[in-house]
Amino acid sequence: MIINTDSTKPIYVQIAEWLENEIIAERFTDDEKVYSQYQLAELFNINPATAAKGLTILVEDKILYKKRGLGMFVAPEAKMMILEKRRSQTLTKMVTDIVLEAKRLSVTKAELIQLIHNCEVEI
Amino acid sequence: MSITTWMIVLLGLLPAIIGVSIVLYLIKKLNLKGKFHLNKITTITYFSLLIACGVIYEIIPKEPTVDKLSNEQLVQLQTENNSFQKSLLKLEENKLNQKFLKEEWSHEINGNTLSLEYKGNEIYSTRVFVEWMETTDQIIEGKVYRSNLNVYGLNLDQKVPLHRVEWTGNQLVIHEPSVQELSFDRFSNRLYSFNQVLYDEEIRMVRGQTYIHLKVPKHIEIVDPLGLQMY
Amino acid sequence: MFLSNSSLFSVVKAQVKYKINAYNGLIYSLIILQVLGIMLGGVAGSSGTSINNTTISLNTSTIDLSFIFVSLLAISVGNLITTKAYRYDDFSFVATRLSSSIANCIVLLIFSCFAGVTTYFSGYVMRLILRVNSSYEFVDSPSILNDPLSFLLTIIAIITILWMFSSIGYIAGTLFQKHKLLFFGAVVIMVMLLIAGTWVRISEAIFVENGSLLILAMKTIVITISLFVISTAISKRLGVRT
Amino acid sequence: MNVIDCQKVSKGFRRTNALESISFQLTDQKITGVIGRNGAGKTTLLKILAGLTKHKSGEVNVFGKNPYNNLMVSANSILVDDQMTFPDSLTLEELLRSAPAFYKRWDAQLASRLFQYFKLDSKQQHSKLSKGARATFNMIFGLSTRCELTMFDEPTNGMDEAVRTDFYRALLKDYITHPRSILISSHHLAEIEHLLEDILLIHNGNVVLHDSIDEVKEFAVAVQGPIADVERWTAGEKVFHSKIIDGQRLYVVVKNNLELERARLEGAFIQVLSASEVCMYVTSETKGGIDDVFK
Repeated sequence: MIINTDSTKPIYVQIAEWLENEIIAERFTDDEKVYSQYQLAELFNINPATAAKGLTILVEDKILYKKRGLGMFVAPEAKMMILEKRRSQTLTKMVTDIVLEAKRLSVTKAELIQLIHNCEVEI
Repeated sequence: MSITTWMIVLLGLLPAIIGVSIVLYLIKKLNLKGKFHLNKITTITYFSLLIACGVIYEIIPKEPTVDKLSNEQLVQLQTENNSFQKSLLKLEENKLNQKFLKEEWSHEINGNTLSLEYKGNEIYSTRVFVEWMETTDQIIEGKVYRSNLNVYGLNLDQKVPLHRVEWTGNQLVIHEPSVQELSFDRFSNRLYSFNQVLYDEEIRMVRGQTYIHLKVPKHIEIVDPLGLQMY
Repeated sequence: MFLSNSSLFSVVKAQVKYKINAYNGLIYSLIILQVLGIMLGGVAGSSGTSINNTTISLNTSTIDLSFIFVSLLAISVGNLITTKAYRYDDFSFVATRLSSSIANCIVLLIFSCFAGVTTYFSGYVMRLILRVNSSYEFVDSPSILNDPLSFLLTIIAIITILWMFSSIGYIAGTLFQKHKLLFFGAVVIMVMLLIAGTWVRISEAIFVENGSLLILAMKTIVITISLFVISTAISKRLGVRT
Repeated sequence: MNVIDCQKVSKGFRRTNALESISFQLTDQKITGVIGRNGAGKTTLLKILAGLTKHKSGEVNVFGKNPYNNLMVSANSILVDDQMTFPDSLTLEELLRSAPAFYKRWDAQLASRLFQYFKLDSKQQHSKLSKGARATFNMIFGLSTRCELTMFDEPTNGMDEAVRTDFYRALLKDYITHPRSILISSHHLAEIEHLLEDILLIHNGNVVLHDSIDEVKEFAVAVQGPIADVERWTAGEKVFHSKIIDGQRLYVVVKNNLELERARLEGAFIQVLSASEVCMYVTSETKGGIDDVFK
């Protein structure tokens, strides 16, 4: 992956996403050590502090855990958590779009809920 | 301040300004071309060459053709000259420094006149002292002296020829030596620029003179058109 | 954070070493001027007299011309190393204006020593050449061994005077760098003094009324050091790479 | 201790004020980009920090000392710029060899490796180098000093694309193995953005922004929509840039805030900007930019 500095996403988000993809692809398995901030910096030609930020996001999301003095490790069930996260995020985003569209088309909240109900029944 | 003064100052400074600019130009030209190692080698070579010259010069055998005297020695010579002349004036023959004696003769003349003649330009380089003798014979005794001759500390007693004294009948002719040139080279480790400033004023010359001491019988008359006679 | 602590001494030492390496191309100027001095000059004093129809002339050869040339070089070099390019060079490495000035002062002293000794010994090249070439009679001159004290004092005097000349060039250059008007002002004052005769009196007081080379050397050293101190004080406020 | 501490630093040249009132602190071992337009005062600031020029007022502390004429600061800092000169009497090789006497932490191995990699001629003189080669040599020199405060002023001027890339890579790798405070000035942020941790944005002799690169990126956003709507959404906000597109739609760059999220819900087209775009808009002189000229 080449880091795209012109992308709307900050570099550290791109780093975090790349690591998540690696975990999903099972290139890192549970409790395995992942790249350090310096290795990431070298790998992507970025500032180590930026790389560290990317790692921190994943630690905050409990996808990685820190072992003092040893580095970052993939948390058990990390892959599941990532998939879960992405799923919820994607869904939220879709719902937002639906709500926005509904607003533009002057569809009320009740009507929208009704639509969802109908959909569910059909499926 | 007049314009001329300014012009003089400017003209005076001109050589210095030209000198400095030439040197500056040289430095700029040469300094930039240098290569470190070459420069180092050049420096060492040049330095050792100069020192070698110094050493070679100092160790090669030197046989000075002319003695160089020190200041004290020159003062000594001058004193000798002075006291010689004093003694001669008083005609105290026993006190005369015999190392100045160059010639001694006696001559018999006919008649009662003795004429003195000088052939040359520097009449005053010779002085004739006459001592009157209580005698009736016709013999004239003469002694030729020359006092210490030292120029710039060089002992030139042997280099500068003596006057030639010659009798033709009753005439004593003093011939000046023929024209000749003597040139010397010397070095000074002192800077000439400092010389006037710092080093003691040297006695630079001890000009020796030729003295002719004549013992003449009383009845003889001396014809001296040039005024060589002193006493 | 690791901060290395450099002492002024070590920085000056490094700068001196570096400057000597950097400016050692000056050797060519020195050689040219000394050779020129030997070729053109030599005879500094010639005296003649005549006794008994014998003309006697004595030519005294000294190293004066080389010395004058090298003095000009000293002024020029002192001036040159104050120029912008040379100052910039200093600050590509570790330097403060103080260390840079001290280093310049020392470098000029070292160069003066070298120039002084070579100028003195260039006289011996002249001696050898004249000894071989001279058609005249050769009068022996005092050598180092005859008069070691005079040798030593003369060399010291030459070195200190060269150093002083370089410091004159240095302060002139510094004034010029500081402000061009300042430089011209100094020149005008000098010329005024020259015209008024005060300058001659001052230099007489300094250089003539000595009596010994040692006192001359001492005075020269004091003047040189004060000139360098003034230059340093002036250059302290001089910007680099502005 | 802060590596750099500037308090209301000003510096003027003759009539213009190169620096008006610069205040910022730099903490340990970061790569900071000094960004600004031409003439913003970047070079002057770096020269003051390196102790080459004296500031007029305010207080500058580098390693806790006033850098002007300070030996300790000089020994621990280096400014690499295109005004760097070396004597012509020394070859490049000799220059590199004289450096360790000055810089205690000089890495001769790094210097000679980089020297060989960039194929510089060791017998060459510094002033005879082409502009790019000179910049490369200066960069090698600057990196090898391993100074605690290493400053590059427009280091890639004259370098070709490949060398630039290599240079930034070399800088980063050396920084990872030997962390130290590095300041890089550039008016071309996009090129160095990925290297930076912080950005110091200077405009007209003042510090406009001093933040981490990601904060800078989020500092401003572009909002686009019908003129009336956009004006309503961005009322009271600081507008850095605005232009009207095809007579009906307005494009503005404003300071980012949470209320814009509501605007998005109302149908605003909100665009995230890159860091260099943010810097450009924040430091632009006119709101309309070049388009104003063609009105």
